[in-house]
Amino acid sequence: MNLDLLARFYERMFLIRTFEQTVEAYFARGQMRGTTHGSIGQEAIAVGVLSHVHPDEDFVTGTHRSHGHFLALTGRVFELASELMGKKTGVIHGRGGSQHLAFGNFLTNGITGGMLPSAVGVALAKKLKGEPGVVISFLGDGGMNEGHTLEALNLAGAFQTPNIFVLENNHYAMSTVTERVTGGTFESRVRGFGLPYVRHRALDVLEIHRLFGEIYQRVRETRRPVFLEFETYRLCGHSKSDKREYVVPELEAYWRENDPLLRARRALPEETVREIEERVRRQVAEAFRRAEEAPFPDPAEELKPRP
Amino acid sequence: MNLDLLARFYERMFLIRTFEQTVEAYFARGQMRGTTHGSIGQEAIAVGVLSHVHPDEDFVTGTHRSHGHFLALTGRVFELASELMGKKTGVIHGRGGSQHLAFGNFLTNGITGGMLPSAVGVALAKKLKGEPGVVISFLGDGGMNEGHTLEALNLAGAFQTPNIFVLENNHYAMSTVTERVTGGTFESRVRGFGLPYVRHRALDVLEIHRLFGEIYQRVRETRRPVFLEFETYRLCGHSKSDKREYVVPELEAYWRENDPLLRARRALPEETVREIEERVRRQVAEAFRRAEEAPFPDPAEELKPRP
Amino acid sequence: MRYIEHLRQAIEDLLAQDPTVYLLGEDIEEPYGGAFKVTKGLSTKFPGRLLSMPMSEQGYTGLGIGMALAGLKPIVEIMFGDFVTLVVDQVVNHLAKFYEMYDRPLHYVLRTPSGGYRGYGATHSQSLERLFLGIPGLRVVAPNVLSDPGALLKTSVNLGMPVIFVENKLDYARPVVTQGAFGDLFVVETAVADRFPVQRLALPDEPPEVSFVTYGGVLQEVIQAQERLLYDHEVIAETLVISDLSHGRVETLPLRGRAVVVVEESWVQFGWARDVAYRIQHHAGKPALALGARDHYIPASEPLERFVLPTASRIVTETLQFLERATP
Amino acid sequence: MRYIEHLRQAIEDLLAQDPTVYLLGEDIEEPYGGAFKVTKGLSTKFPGRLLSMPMSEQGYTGLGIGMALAGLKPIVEIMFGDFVTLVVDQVVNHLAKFYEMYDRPLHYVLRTPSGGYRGYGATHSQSLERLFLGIPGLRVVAPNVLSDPGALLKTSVNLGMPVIFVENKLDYARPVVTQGAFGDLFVVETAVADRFPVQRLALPDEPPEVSFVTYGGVLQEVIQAQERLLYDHEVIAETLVISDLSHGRVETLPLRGRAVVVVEESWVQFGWARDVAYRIQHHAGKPALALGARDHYIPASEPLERFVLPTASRIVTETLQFLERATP
Ligand SMILES: Cc1ncc(C[n+]2csc(CCOP(=O)(O)OP(=O)(O)O)c2C)c(N)n1
Ligand SMILES: Cc1ncc(C[n+]2csc(CCOP(=O)(O)OP(=O)(O)O)c2C)c(N)n1
Ligand SMILES: [Mg+2]
Ligand SMILES: [Mg+2]
Repeated sequence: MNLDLLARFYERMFLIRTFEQTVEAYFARGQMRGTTHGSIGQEAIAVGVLSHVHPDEDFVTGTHRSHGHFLALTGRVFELASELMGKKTGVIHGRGGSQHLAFGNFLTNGITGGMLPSAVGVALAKKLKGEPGVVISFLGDGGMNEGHTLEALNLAGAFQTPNIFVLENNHYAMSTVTERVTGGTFESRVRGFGLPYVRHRALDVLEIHRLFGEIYQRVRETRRPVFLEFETYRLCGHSKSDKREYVVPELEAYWRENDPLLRARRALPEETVREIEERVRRQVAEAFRRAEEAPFPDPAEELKPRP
Repeated sequence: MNLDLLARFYERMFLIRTFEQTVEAYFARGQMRGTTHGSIGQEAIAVGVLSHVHPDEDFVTGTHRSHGHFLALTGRVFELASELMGKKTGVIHGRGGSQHLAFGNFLTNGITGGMLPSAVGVALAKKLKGEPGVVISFLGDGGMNEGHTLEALNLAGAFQTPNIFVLENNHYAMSTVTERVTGGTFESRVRGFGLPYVRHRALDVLEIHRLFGEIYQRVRETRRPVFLEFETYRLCGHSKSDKREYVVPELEAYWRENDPLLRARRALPEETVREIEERVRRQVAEAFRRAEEAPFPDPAEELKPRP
Repeated sequence: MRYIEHLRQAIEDLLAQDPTVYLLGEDIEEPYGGAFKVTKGLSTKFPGRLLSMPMSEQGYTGLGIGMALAGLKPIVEIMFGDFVTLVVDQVVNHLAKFYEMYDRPLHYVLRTPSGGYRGYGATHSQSLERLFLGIPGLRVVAPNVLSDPGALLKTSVNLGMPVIFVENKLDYARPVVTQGAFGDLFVVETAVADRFPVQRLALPDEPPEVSFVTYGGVLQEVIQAQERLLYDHEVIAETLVISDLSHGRVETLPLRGRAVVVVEESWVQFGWARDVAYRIQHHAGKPALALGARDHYIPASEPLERFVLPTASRIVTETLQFLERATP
Repeated sequence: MRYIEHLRQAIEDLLAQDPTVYLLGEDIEEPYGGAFKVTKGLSTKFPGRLLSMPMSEQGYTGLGIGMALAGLKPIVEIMFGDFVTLVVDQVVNHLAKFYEMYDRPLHYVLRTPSGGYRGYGATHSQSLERLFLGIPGLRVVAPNVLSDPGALLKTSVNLGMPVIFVENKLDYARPVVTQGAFGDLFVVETAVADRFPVQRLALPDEPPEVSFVTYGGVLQEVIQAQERLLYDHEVIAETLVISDLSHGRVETLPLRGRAVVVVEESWVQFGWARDVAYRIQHHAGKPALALGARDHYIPASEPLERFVLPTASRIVTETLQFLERATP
């Protein structure tokens, strides 16, 4: 096992979790407006997958639940905290909020699955222009039943674009157990759109990193799409106000026990863990403090009259 | 072979073809307004499938190309000709035209695949109310890539509704060879929505009748959906103005040779064929003549002020 | 009783009294009871009558259309009004057409919570009922805190014509007052008695100089403007709040002000307010100003959001300017 | 040159001069060249630049958005304007938001043929560009037979802001006249010089009593009305035809009539015309009437369709009545 790599990944995972917990605390104290979707429990996917990205060449699309993706990609805690507080120092100056992030080649939006047609378009553009790089798109199990998602999969299959679809199947869409409202299997329908399909239980960040690395290389070379389903679990509420009364006890128990963050933690020397956690806690606290003090944006600057 | 049944089916198929040819002639002479989509070559499916329907119990949804479905179901040539001419004696008094028909439990619309969510809803209502009957829905290969179609298939799979989806795969969407813009296979994606899938090459109307009869009984009994794909072919233009420059020569040759209408015709005694064709030609000519003479609808009667 | 309780009670009554009523939507069953808790508790009381849907707005909007064609009365919930963008085809090219072209009485209500001022950002704050205004065969209805949301919902379900029923997220928690005293100052009365009434909020005795016309959740900002106009500027205003957005006969509204300000939460350009103002000018012959959101997406950050959406203070300022311009 | 030839030539120029321009749509390649033949011949001349799409309007509208995000200039064709119902979410919640909220210059044109009077029935005759009017971050542009459709398309493709480009099915076959004599009677001139100009059709010398304001294909009915008013009623009219529907500054239109009649093909309630009329009344201080389709789906049968859609004869009648009412 590569302990250095694991320590690096653990630090990023712990950063995400600490960030999400801090956000929960802010909301609980009424210090944040709007809404938020945390990614506690799913950090290993964001970190393992996005460790491979070439930010200038590749393009990444996120979802409504993309704090983790953003932090895995950029590490910019202060900008994200600022964005959630609606501050001028935010990722897009507070214009977007938790669900609407844009940073270089990374975009998210609040319509579940709605980014996927664009993601295929970016990949098609790469193909047409003969540019390198791939498009990595996160999506949820719930979003798998949306028409735009299914149409996007068909387009990727028909035009054989360099897309990697990363399904974070955490079993729930909000409170709905997705399986109960879904016909058939994701595997068969994905294959039915002409995409190769891989499934993996997302327990081990190094394993995720290794697996995704293979797929990433393959898509970079073949310029053809792959669909990758991660079994995962959200160990927090869907959004700020969710009491989680709907959880399936067996699922909950399994994933509490197999939290990928704790697994990574257990594999590292205690000393390393302590150092990392202290550093990250300081970093996050500091970032939120600075964000609190940052100014609000000025409408006159952010919102220009129409052309 | 049941010659009586075949003669009956042949008569209906020949009625549809004669109707479509007459419509083509009217358009060519500039005697009809609007547009029209003929079903020449596909008559055996309409006739074989709809020979089973109980008009009061079952529900049927058509497409933009539903003259054949309507005639197979009702035999009402005069009303359909009137509808196409915009006459008061039309199926819905000329309000709808070729693509917008409604007659009892039979509805069509001009948005390809757009009727399918409704079709699942009617079937769900039957299930909820404990009523007998099934819902039979026609769709095209092109329409298989629309989001609403795919969402409807998922809903039918998830709620296990008594739907029979009848895909008339004539290989083209307008001028597009559907296969070239479609990822994967219809079979795999349909199964991926939790629906059993059956494929059949639609050459023989008696065989279609037999096969559909089995499926029909099964769905009536199990109250669960089935998806049935017919390989077929359109031996006419997509719409009134189509010069058919896009046809794939091998497909064209195969289906010219295997026109199901001619196959049925060859299997019948010459005398029977002559009698049927004469009768049908008279019937159609008479219906169009009467439709020409029929009055136009009155806006004051058809379009009431809003409530 | 709060707005949400009126709605919940009405849905409960409908389910209890009419076995053909069904609810469709995402997460509407227990233990969630809907993203805004409107259906909380109901799936336990009425097993099988609330159908939790997959994330498939087009699909289940159409599913409801089929149920309506089969004689049921579906109430379909779209979780946020912003997502009606996904169902425009099913509603405009199917539901509305079946109703009028195929001449089928359809009982169909599409409920959706709309509106901003909450920092939810660009795809969770819009008032997109505008997409359905003016489409033949559809009725757009919006309750408010002066009109009983439950009664409006019952009327909509039994109308026999498809209804887009626009609720407001912030109104859910507010109390509803349909007659009598409202706060210390104002009185509520029915200005136009109708299945979808027009309610008036006014001072008990004094005749108003200006009439506000509005609908839905932005009423809150209008009421504040009405107060500030009185206290800070000694301008007396009344407010008429409309619940039938598409078919309400604004031509004959009993307007008592000499000038009219029509306020909507959505973008003012090509919106509801300008249409209403146009009709008031033509038919009542009174000068009418339309106010609404500025021409920008709705940002998340509070000062930006409040710059874009109409606020009490902007309503006050623009009303005063308008009164000056419109002085005879 | 006919309207369709202007468009085809412009697309050809764009493809030839700018390698980032791509066309997406159903059946746009040879031998079909598009349902209305706008792209006829182009896929042979520019291999790989026209991408025939599956029937998947949501999907490929979004595909184009991604291409635009990646710096290309897609021109997306939706075969009939009625089907834009399917892409409202991609356009409103994605394209428009990316452009303004994410502050990305996007070159994106969605072309679609609109309009009725052809007996195609309820789902193939609508003018649904109204769905996009007033949505921030979108521009709605419509050519007409007095404004060069090709020039407008080129401007739209290079604007850096998403454009919904609404063509008219019946206009395709009509000749375009942008300056000088139009028929025996009228003269065309540019009333407002702009990237998206306003064109005027008028008698050469006589000042008009009434000004029509309109856009797109219904101009045909307006011109007929203009003729009949002159011949049958001795009323002189001019017509101003707008090409920038969403952003055109109608507040400052050089209107020469004492009264204004705004005509659109779509349903008059909550439509473009009433918004324009509202603004003209407020800013130009002239009485302005809005006319459009009646409140019904568009039927196939000719007498029914012509009852619903605005016709020259209805325009004449209502204009005369309005002039009478609006006489000072
Ligand atoms: C089109 C659309 N429908 C509904 C919602 C409301 N909503 C936000 S997240 C969510 C559940 C998403 O489930 P999934 O796709 O599995 O992602 P997860 O939340 O589990 O990460 C819902 C219903 C939305 N944002 N967009
Ligand atoms: C949503 C939508 N997109 C496009 C069209 C235009 N159109 C009508 S029929 C057709 C092709 C349909 O192909 P298919 O589904 O295979 O049916 P077929 O015509 O072969 O019977 C197209 C593109 C439409 N009517 N509706
Ligand atoms: Mg999920
Ligand atoms: Mg086909």
